[in-house]
Amino acid sequence: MRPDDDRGEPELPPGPSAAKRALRAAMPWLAVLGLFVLWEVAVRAFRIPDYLLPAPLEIWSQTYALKAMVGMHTLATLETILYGFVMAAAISLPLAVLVTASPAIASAVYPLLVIVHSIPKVALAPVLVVALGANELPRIAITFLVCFFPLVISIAAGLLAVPAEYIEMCRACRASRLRELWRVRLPYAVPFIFSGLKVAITLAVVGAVVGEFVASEKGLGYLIQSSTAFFKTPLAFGAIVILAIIGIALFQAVVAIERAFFPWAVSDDRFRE
Amino acid sequence: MRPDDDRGEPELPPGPSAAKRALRAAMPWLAVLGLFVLWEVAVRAFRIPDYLLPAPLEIWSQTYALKAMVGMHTLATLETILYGFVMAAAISLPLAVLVTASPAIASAVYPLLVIVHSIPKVALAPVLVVALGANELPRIAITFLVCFFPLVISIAAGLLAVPAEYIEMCRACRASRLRELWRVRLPYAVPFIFSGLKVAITLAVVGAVVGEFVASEKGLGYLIQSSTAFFKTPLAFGAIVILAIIGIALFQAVVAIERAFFPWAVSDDRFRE
Amino acid sequence: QDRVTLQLDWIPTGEYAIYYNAIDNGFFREQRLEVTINRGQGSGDTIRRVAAGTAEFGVADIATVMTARQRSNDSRVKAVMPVYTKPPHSLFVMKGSGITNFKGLEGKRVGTTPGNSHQIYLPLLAAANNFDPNKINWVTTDPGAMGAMLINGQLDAAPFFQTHQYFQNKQAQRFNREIEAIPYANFGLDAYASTIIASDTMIERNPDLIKRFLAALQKSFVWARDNQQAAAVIHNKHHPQIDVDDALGSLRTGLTFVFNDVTTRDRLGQFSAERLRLTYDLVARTQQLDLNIDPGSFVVTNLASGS
Amino acid sequence: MIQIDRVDQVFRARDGAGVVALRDVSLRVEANSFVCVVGPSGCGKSTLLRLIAGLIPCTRGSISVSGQRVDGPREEVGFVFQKPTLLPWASVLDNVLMPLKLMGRPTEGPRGRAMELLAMAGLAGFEQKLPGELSGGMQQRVAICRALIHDPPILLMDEPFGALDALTREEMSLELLRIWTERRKTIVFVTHSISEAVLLADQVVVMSARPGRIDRVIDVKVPRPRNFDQQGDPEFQRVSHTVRELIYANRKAAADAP
Amino acid sequence: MIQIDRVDQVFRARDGAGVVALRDVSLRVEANSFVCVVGPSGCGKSTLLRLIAGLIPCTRGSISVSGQRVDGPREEVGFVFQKPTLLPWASVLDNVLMPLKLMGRPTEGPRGRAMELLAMAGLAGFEQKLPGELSGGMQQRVAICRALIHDPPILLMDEPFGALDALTREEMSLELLRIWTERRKTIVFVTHSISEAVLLADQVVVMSARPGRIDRVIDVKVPRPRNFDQQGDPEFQRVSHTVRELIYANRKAAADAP
Ligand SMILES: Nc1ncnc2c1ncn2[C@@H]1O[C@H](COP(=O)(O)OP(=O)(O)OP(=O)(O)O)[C@@H](O)[C@H]1O
Ligand SMILES: Nc1ncnc2c1ncn2[C@@H]1O[C@H](COP(=O)(O)OP(=O)(O)OP(=O)(O)O)[C@@H](O)[C@H]1O
Ligand SMILES: [Mg+2]
Ligand SMILES: [Mg+2]
Repeated sequence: MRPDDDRGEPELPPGPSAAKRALRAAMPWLAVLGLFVLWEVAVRAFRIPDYLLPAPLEIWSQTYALKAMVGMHTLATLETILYGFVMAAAISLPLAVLVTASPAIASAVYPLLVIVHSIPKVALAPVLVVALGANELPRIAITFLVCFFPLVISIAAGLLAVPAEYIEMCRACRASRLRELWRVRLPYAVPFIFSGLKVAITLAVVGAVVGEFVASEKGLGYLIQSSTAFFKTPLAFGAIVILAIIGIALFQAVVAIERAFFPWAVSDDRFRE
Repeated sequence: MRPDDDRGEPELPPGPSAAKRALRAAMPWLAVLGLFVLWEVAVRAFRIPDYLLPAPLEIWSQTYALKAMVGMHTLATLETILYGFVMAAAISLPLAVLVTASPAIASAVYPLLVIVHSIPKVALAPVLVVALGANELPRIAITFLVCFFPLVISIAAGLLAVPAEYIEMCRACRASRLRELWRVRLPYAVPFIFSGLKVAITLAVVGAVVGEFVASEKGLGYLIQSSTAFFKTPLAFGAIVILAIIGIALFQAVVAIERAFFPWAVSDDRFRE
Repeated sequence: QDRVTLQLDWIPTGEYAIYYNAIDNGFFREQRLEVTINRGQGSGDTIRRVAAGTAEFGVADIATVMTARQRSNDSRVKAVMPVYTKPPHSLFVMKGSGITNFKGLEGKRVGTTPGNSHQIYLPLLAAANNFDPNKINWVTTDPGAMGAMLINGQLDAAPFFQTHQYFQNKQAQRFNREIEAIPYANFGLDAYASTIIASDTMIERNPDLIKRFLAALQKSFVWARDNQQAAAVIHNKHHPQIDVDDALGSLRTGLTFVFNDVTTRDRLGQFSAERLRLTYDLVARTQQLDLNIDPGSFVVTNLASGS
Repeated sequence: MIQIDRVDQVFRARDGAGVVALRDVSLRVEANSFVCVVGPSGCGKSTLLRLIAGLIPCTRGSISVSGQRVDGPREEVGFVFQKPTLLPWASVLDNVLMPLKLMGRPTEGPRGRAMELLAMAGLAGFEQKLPGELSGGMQQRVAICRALIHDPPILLMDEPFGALDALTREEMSLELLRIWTERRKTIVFVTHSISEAVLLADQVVVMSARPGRIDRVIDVKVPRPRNFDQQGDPEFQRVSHTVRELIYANRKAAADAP
Repeated sequence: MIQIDRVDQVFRARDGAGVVALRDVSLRVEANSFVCVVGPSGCGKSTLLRLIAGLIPCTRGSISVSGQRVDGPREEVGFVFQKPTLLPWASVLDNVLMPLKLMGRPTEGPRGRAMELLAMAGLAGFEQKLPGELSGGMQQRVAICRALIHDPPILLMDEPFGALDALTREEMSLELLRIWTERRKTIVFVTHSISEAVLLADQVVVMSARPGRIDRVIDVKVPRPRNFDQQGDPEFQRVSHTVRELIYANRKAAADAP
């Protein structure tokens, strides 16, 4: 009937274009840039005194002037963050498994974890320093203590959220607890785990700084404290800005890992736009 | 064939006995009690110096002696915690909805939230105190800032984890975004939300203390700091213990609310024992 | 060669140049010592660390040493040498505010922090200075916010060690304001402040090590006094965040608490029984301690040579 | 009236490759007619319904409903999904009322109607149960009630009776016919039962697999009102036979292809 | 051999009330026999299979398999659930291999077998797809392959062909019969199709609803090997008719009850 009756193969609907993907990757940093511009304008417009909130450009110039030293402190903090975070990730998994093993264990263990999490780490610092020595261990321990709890809670919630039908399937196969965990519960819990990791990685940044406040000669936490003590507000804010950037970068790294290795758990793209 | 061919109605399998339920409710506090006993024994056995870690009995006697004052400080802290937490709960829901509205918004907003969360609140304190005045607002603000992030992340993860089939069902009914959210996404996200609330409530305790460290003339944070300054270590630890108990009590309250109002989201009992 | 650690009481602002130059000038090495200097978290924390053996020596306020020793059975540390023979406590006010003495504080907003010694000592000076401490309006706030709030006019006075005046004032000057200090020492607060502390165990087992350490420190105090510019440069090398100029400003003020009429009278590094008594009376009254204790029990006087 | 015009549907698989689910599909469903779709598993029946419902946009071609081009879901459509997709936290009654809630319509009045529908589906007394407390077939019946609650003029039903036993299936078929007759709806109904298709439909659409195409549209001239006694009618037999032949022939052709 | 001895099953509903799903059920399934279970929706068929599999303990009575009392799941049982319950993150192939993985057995060798099973189910070429990329019927076929992967001597199948079209259903039936004949398995098979039940079974168990009871166990004497051409046999017709009569009579009785 129609002339083009035998039309060609239908084409695939195009995926997101390269430009769009690049924009999306750049988005977080554009947002941060926007914030800085706003900040600079606000400081100038409202004449906010620099000892209170210095302008970004001034922060930049004062921080850049001491770049070697700032770099050293940044590396020290990064190290603390990573050790503490890795420790938290490694320990919270078995803890979450333990907590989900039975309601009785959960009721007994959770309060102890809550204690550790809800008391101020600053108060624990003296005990930790004496117990672990005046080296990098106390601040790694503090980082760990600050960030492990959300991980345990999220992983445990994920392990328990598995629909009954999957568990029945496992049981029908006589799967051992461990295999059930590994093959079904953990994969199912991935969105929960990553929500925990996202919280934990940013908390690790906070934890490292708190650790450096109380037990360190170096690191951005120390730099913030000492610059504040010396009334070097721009330098202190320089350290804070670096911390924020570390936080965003690590957060984005977690997001990227989730996207790369667990695409089925990232529902963003499926439902939106 | 058999004599008892017409047996009576089959009986319901019995639910968990009252004794078992009572034990379960008491479990958290038994665990805490056990911890105290262990602590007392350890302090005595290893002769841990009292300026580092006083024994529970001594903490009790010194704290109890000042019970009126300690009670006043406790109330002040509780108030800060609750205001901060309620604020966080109220604000994080719309934030999570915003963040899940589109991937572009998420990529732009998350970094800003990460900034707020990953920079040390202690460093923000001066700005907050100067901006909000030396009253209770800065410490409520700090409590809020400390605990809202895990809520946003968890709620957002939950809103996005809804299976495609439910969303399709909503779309087939031409549900508005708001109704889809209210009827489907939020109920589905309940386990995520509660995992966030559990983290947030304990973080609120930490946040209140941090807030009181920097800007308060009352509250347990103030008590810890001033007792420490005067070397009243047992009193400082008394305040810490009270904090821990507040943390556990609030955590258990969240757990109880989850059990009471969202029994379908609490999978504990279904799969275990 | 003995390896020891000196635990400071706070973050090393410029006045701490009196310690750091001993490393660069080799004063410690001369005494066969290899010293690490750690920043501190307040006198209380320093005492804990020294008592627990995490650090061999510490810098701590003698008031805290006295309090700690009575409130805790296990915090067995003593002061082995005075550093500040006068208290560095002061209140910063803005020039032109009309406040020049404590009487002028009545009805004014004065900043404080939890457990702040400025707030605790002030009532003790009331009688001598004829003012009513109850009329002072204390505002608890963040230490970091204090300076800003003062310059902003949210506080009328802020408690600071006088050593911080120089660099705070520099900021204020950029806004055409000037900070003035009302030093407690000038209004009758007679007491020791910073001291070097060591644990009882150490004092008993290794007095020689302490002697060597104190000797090196005395040399470095004197050197810093005589070479202030050079000491500030050394300090800046250890702490690049602090400009030489700021370090110098702080050091200059700090030295007035190390070297002054009291020091001249009692000789550098020596406690006098009479001033110890005054100090303890003060501490005991503010902390409700037993007044009948011999203040000599908090110090060891025979390890530092007088010079 | 539903008009499907030369529609292609291509899915992007996980590896980025395209999966052609529908190829050059055209179909016209008259207003108030009952059309059944049969075809082998995976031939694109569910995809076709989702396209009509506006749940997914077609890769090529166009679809219009009542003369309006479909570019999203419409309120006048009721959809029974292949899986029940009941909300596990809501009671059976709330699940049935869910479309009204989602549309923001009042639910107090239609409560009675929901109870009636549930009774019709043999679920009286189960209103307050949770979906997890129902058997598979009971869940499916709840899903059918849900699609009927707002009395939509167009019904898209994807194997709605798949999990029902023979008897319940027959009863539900007759109920559906009654509702269709009384309230004049347009129904597109996917089924695997040839006799069910012939019993219900004005037209049976036979699809062939990979890529999904419409093989033939067969008119069913069996007189209405229909019942199961007509299964012996020659016209019924003839249509059933034709449909069966088509399906088997397709399969043979597919098997013979290289 | 499966021996079910006076089993009651009561569920505790959300409101704490008891729901009697099975009442005084006794049944003996001989080793290597093929038993089909039919009955109205909600009569307790799935519950019965789950009891035999040891997934839930019976409220009263006892069940034994091969002479051993059932107190938990057993490796020698393969289960096809009513819903496919495929793991959404695992490929089709991995889903088929999942029982082996969960049992901690090697999966490299059985890979070939998994591919064969998938090919048998008409899913060759879909090995690397995710379950979400398959149609409903395709998912169900994957679930069948999964139950067969470890070649269990006992197969419990809950409406395994429910979502399949007539043709695929016939093909899968014949495949199942072939496997059953070659490897001598004991199969309990829930279905809603009476003709399917009669085609497959040595015995058809007819259940009645609320509370679920076994109404009658009917021996099917149609000679083996069977095929669809036997549907005209008098014995086939007789058994089908009996089953149908029973089901309809039950329904009538239920409707007549007060
Ligand atoms: N989201 C998807 N991604 C990729 N492929 C898909 C997707 N959905 C469906 N397909 C493919 O499209 C084809 C048609 O699927 P559809 O669900 O429409 O089949 P169906 O006719 O409904 O089959 P059944 O009778 O088994 O339900 C199948 O080959 C399937 O693999
Ligand atoms: N977890 C449960 N809690 C409460 N009641 C249940 C539960 N599971 C099943 N039931 C009830 O038990 C009865 C039997 O359910 P079952 O799933 O065994 O039926 P079925 O014969 O498989 O039905 P269908 O053919 O519809 O799948 C039903 O009335 C159902 O409501
Ligand atoms: Mg389908
Ligand atoms: Mg069933």
